[in-house]
Amino acid sequence: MKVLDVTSISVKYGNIQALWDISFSVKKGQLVALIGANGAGKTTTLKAICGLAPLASGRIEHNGGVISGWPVHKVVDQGITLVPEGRQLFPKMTVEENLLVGAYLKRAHGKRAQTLKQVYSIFPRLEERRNQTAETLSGGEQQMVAIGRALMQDPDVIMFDEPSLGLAPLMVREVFNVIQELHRQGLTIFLVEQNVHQTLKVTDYCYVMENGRIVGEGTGKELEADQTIREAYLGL
Amino acid sequence: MAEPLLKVNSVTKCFGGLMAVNNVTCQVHEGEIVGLLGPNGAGKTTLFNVISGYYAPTSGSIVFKGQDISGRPPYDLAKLGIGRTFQVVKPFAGLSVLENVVIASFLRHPKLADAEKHAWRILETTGLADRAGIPASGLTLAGRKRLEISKALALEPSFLLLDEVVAGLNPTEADRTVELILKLKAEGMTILIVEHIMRVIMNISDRLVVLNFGEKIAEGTPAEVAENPLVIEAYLGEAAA
Amino acid sequence: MKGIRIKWVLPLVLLLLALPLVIHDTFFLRVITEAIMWVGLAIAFDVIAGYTGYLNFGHGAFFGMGAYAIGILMMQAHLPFALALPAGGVVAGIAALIAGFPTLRLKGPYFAIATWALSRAIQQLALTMDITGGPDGMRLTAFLNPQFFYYLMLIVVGGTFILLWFLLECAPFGLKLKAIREDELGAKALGLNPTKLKMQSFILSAIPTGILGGIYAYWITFIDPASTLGDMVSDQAVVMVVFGGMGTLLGPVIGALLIFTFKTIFWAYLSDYQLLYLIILGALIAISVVFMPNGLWGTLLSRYMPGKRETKTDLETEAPQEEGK
Amino acid sequence: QEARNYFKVGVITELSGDLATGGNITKRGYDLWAQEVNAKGGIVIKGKKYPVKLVYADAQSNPAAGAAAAERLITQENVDFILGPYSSGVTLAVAPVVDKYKVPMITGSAESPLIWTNKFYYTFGTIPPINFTGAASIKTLTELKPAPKTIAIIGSNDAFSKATAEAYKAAAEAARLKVVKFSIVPSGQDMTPLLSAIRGMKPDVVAFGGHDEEHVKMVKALRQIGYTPKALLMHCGITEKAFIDAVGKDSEQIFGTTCWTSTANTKSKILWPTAAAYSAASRKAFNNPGDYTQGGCSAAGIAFQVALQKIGATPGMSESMRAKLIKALEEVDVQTFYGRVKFATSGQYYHANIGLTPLTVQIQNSKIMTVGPKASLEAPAQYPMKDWKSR
Amino acid sequence: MELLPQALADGILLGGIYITIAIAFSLTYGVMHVIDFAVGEWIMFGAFTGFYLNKWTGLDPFIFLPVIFIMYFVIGYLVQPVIHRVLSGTKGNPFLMGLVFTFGLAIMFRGIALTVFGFYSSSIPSMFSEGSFTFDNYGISVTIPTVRLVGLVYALLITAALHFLLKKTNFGLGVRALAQHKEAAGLMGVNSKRTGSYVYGIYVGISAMTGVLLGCILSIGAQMGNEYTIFAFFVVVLAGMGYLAGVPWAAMLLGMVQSIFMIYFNPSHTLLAVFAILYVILLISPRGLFGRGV
Ligand SMILES: Nc1ncnc2c1ncn2[C@@H]1O[C@H](COP(=O)(O)OP(=O)(O)OP(=O)(O)O)[C@@H](O)[C@H]1O
Ligand SMILES: Nc1ncnc2c1ncn2[C@@H]1O[C@H](COP(=O)(O)OP(=O)(O)OP(=O)(O)O)[C@@H](O)[C@H]1O
Ligand SMILES: [Mg+2]
Ligand SMILES: [Mg+2]
Repeated sequence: MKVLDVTSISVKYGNIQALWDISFSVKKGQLVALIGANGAGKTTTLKAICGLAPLASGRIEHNGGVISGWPVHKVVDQGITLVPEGRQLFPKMTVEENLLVGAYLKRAHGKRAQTLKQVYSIFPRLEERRNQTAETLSGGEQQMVAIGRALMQDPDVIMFDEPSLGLAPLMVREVFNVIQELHRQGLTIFLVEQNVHQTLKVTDYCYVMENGRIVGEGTGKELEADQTIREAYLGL
Repeated sequence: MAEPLLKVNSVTKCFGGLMAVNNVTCQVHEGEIVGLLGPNGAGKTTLFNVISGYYAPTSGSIVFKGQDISGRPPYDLAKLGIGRTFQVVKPFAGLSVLENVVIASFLRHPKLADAEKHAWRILETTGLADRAGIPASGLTLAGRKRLEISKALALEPSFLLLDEVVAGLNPTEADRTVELILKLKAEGMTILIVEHIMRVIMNISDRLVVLNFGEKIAEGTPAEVAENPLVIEAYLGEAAA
Repeated sequence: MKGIRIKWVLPLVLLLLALPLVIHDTFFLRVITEAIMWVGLAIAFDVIAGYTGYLNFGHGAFFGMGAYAIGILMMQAHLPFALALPAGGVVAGIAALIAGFPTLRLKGPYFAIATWALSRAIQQLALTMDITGGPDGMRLTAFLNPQFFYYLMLIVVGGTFILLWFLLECAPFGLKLKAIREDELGAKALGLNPTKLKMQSFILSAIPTGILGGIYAYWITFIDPASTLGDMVSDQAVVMVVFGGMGTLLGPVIGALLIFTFKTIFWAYLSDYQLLYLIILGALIAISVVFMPNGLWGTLLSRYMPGKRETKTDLETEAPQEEGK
Repeated sequence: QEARNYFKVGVITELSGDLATGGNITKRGYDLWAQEVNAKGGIVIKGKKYPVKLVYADAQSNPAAGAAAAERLITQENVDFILGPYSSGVTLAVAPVVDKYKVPMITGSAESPLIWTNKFYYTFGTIPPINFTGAASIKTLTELKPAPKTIAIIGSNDAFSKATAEAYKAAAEAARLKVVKFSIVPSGQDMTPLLSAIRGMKPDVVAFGGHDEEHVKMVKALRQIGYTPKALLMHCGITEKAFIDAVGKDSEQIFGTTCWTSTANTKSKILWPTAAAYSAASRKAFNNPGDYTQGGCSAAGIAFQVALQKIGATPGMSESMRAKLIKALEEVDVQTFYGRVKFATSGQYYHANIGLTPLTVQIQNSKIMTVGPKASLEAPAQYPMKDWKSR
Repeated sequence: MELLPQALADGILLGGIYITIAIAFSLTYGVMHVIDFAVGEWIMFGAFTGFYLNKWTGLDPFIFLPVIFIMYFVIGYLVQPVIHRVLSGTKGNPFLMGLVFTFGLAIMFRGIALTVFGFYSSSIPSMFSEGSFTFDNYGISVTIPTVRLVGLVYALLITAALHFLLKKTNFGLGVRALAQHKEAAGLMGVNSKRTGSYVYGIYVGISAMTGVLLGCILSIGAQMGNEYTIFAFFVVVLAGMGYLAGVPWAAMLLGMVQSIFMIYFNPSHTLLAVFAILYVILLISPRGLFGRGV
């Protein structure tokens, strides 16, 4: 069953067209990745799904219902969650407040005490720092808060935009571990990454993007085997 | 051995109670590429800020070309030949790519026409010439990172501080940047670089300095450092090396 | 490009120079004189606000200080106008130096409000001092020669415009100021000294403003704290510059001329609808901001010469933490 | 000069800006005069009637705009003469312009001493300067029984209010009233703390120079801190209906300084025979009995009228005719509904109206009653003032 | 010295008035990052609404406070989308544009008020304007006007209510998130437009109620707004822009300075002192008294 179904969407920033007619889908419980060069349009794709970038054309469906054209808060209310590029925490709020904002919506509000506990059990580090303001955390800790905050939303699909960016190797591994763990627990995950090696290892399925178009797809293994894709897009 | 180009003498930098950099001593020699490693929040960027004059050290001193430069403002250091990039790239968003680089060129070329000529040359080296006319805000992340390097290069520095200029780039892009760095080294530039991507840092650095919680925990050639148990524990993790 | 410019500029200059010889209507001449004054105030304001990015809500204080300097020098020290006038500029320049030293460290709204508070304090000072005449103000000897004031205003404002054109559009200085506007911390790494550049631009903005204040005082013959040190000059300058287009030189000129013309026509020929004037002016400002955020000139530029000059476009908000603060 | 069969009269006043309240009162005064003249067919010059037509120019409470207005009215509208601004500041900027073009101007309102000491040849005023009127009220107060001994004086820091306070102070010192406090305060501020301090000194009289809004604040502040001086003296602003409406019963027994009230005992052969008649006309036109600023403005028109008739000037006056008009104005000495109009021709009141008798008034049962000097008395002064609480 | 207790009391009461002017203003700045030049005009409109309601019904103006709040809440709610549009513009400098936009609004509102209400000053009568409490013991004598005390209580109530709203409710959590990072708040499901409208509505509603209070304590007039705008700026900057908890302290400081200065120094220099203090504090602590402004 398709949790996310994207049909020939285009996005423009003023005169610049960032996405050209792209289509793809994510099935329930899958970990799907989107990779590609810088400026290929990966972030734009995620934003388009969330309603942060208006569509010039095309359609996006979630569990069979159309969500394109919706404002971001409504999309999020459907259980679609984005862990944005650059973390985007609330800098003056404490770690715990940041997490609680995650449970702002009704769908998550009721069980927030319970989810909070879960998040803390995944990231014990955050429990230690619960009363520290977000801006004073190290990069890796901030990334944990961002992920934790997304989990607080009780998501159906969780989308990551370069979660390993700027993290130390140890942290990168930890983040990937968490993603895989979430995957194991049955969450649907859509991952945008530059860390191609590691990404291809963990995904069920993968799309390759270039200049605003999808130029290749397949399972991790297939892509790693495909010589043209290796050379042209993965720099392997 | 010749007198090092840059000497960091027991530098400490505190923010309130937090010791972001704690009694760090290290050196960079002429023509060398030194990599600065460490977990997130180890104090790398802070040390960069101290060296480039954004912070005065709480204690200790920075000696550049035999001159004590601790506490001197960044614009003076730029004149002395220290160029730097920022981890969070901040181009002059409303200005064109060319204008961004022209501004940096004024340091050595005070006339507008000369500065423009110089800026074009730099943009050609860094591969941004075809985007010279667009506003800097229209660049992709890779473009911005390259613009960041272009601006630092336009200062014609003898010493370059690069803060995560490869992070966020895909492998192809990253390789191009590495090429550029190596080319600069071949031209005699001295470089201090922060980067988390092992593939990059291990390959280009002559020497590595590793920080953890503000303190220096290791120093040496990439091979030495990669073996260092402290570094493995704090930074690389078991599976590495 | 240059050739076309001269084709346009030369006749304009000749026209302006010949105007008083052709037109003997002194009211009309007065209106044009005042329009020129506002052009001068607007472009001077734009140096610090538009180019450097520091919204100075105390611009009027420089104007008032220039006016009072001339009033005091002429009426108490009995200096001739020709000697007193440069002193007006000097006083404003020194005031900018003293005021700028601490205030230019402030950012955004804090700078705007600190400068505004300072200008209020100066107004209160003038209200309570003896040498200024307190609330009664000060009367200067009347020298009511319309041609004299027209040419004086034209020369000062024309000179300011040429100077600013050269400094801001042809020399590195303008680009450096814009660098400060866009990112002060980043600019430091590129060898720019923001403190010095901001101070230079503040003083550059203050001096012509002070001189214009001086001319105003001698021209109107009466100054008092309410009219010369009030919010009027700052308010008008903001409106004119924003309406015309910030960070350009022609924008404020266009803004000043249009707003002033509108105001004058309304005032002179539709004075029965005075209150409507406030309503229309307010609505005009609000609407123009909604539909022309780059100002009239900025909008025209981006429409008809796309790519020629885009003022600040959308830069996505980057990570919240600022580096090296 | 263009030939016209009507007088074109320039009106420069503050129709907008901070001083618009006063400016619009002056406008009413000028309007009422023009209405009345035109209702009678116009000004009779050598048997022929010439109506008047007012041309307005808003000075926006700004001297520069005032000067521009004068220039426009004179050079573009070719007005015969000018009725002047409300405030002294604008008048001071307009006066040199009318001097330059040699066009006579009478202001019906500006009463800062500064205008007259500058000795502008072409500028006149129907309201005497405040230092001329202020003393009279202090005198009335000192004659009350039991005579007040101490006074606290506050002035708002604008040109007019400060001059008022200073005038009260000079008069009080001359009358041997002890000035326990003399303070100038920034305009528009809450004066409660200062009044609290003054309450501690228990002065018999509190005198205040300020504008309409400040009058309201003053009364309310005194009431709130529960301090009732034996006498509270303010300026002419209290004679405005709006003031009494605003503070209601708290306006009772407040003293004011003025030169005219709607019940003043005046007799005239020109336009309105009495103050009451004027007041009735004003009520009809504006639903407001008019105060002394408005009256002064109407009287300014009458002064012109009289002088014009005297020299037989017809519309479209030449420069020499206007010079004659100045001479004629200097010789005007006429009884109007406003009282006697007679301009000084020398000294510190140069060209100000010194024909009037300053009056002390008191609000009694929401009416403005003249309580001094004796010759104009309508009712005895109520003194000391009734406590705020027992009203 | 015997005046000191009274001076302090007057200062606190005056401070209460400044709290009412500034607190909601600070909230909108914190959330929407707009310096609303029309704050004084909202106060003025509220004051006149109270004035006329009192005149027509003869009831005490304090009874109308909830009505006025709701009325102006709706108005603010409807105006906000336009401001939102200006602030989220992609061209020019949105911060500045927001400022200039509200500046235009303020001028327009003043014009409308002058046309509709005329030039005269007036006052709103209330049952509270009558009495005062006097404390006279131990050689200390202090008079506290009832209406000003009511003003102080109102100020504290509003402050407490806003504090509760922001810190204890889910809505408040959303508001604070919105204040710090608009896009991220959107990703958490905060409807930025609607929340912004609520906040602006609350601010306009509170300002309008404040107008009624000021009309009871001081005076009302079509041109009264400007003066209050000045004090709103003053307090908010002193407190640190958008830092709500700083507002009461800054307001009290301002009230104290004015009161002490009027009594113990030359009253004509009161405002000079006020502006000089604002200036000096900004120099020492560029983000307000507590360094917590945004
Ligand atoms: N706000 C914007 N205004 C104009 N152009 C934009 C904007 N955001 C993105 N673009 C352009 O759209 C294209 C796609 O950008 P996007 O950020 O989606 O790429 P990406 O694949 O996420 O790149 P990266 O790996 O660098 O994050 C790029 O060419 C970029 O320059
Ligand atoms: N201006 C500041 N005020 C307070 N603390 C700061 C400041 N700047 C940095 N820190 C703290 O100092 C420590 C070191 O930060 P720094 O940015 O130097 O780390 P880093 O090594 O560059 O990390 P990363 O790899 O994530 O960029 C961190 O704990 C950070 O929170
Ligand atoms: Mg991206
Ligand atoms: Mg760093």
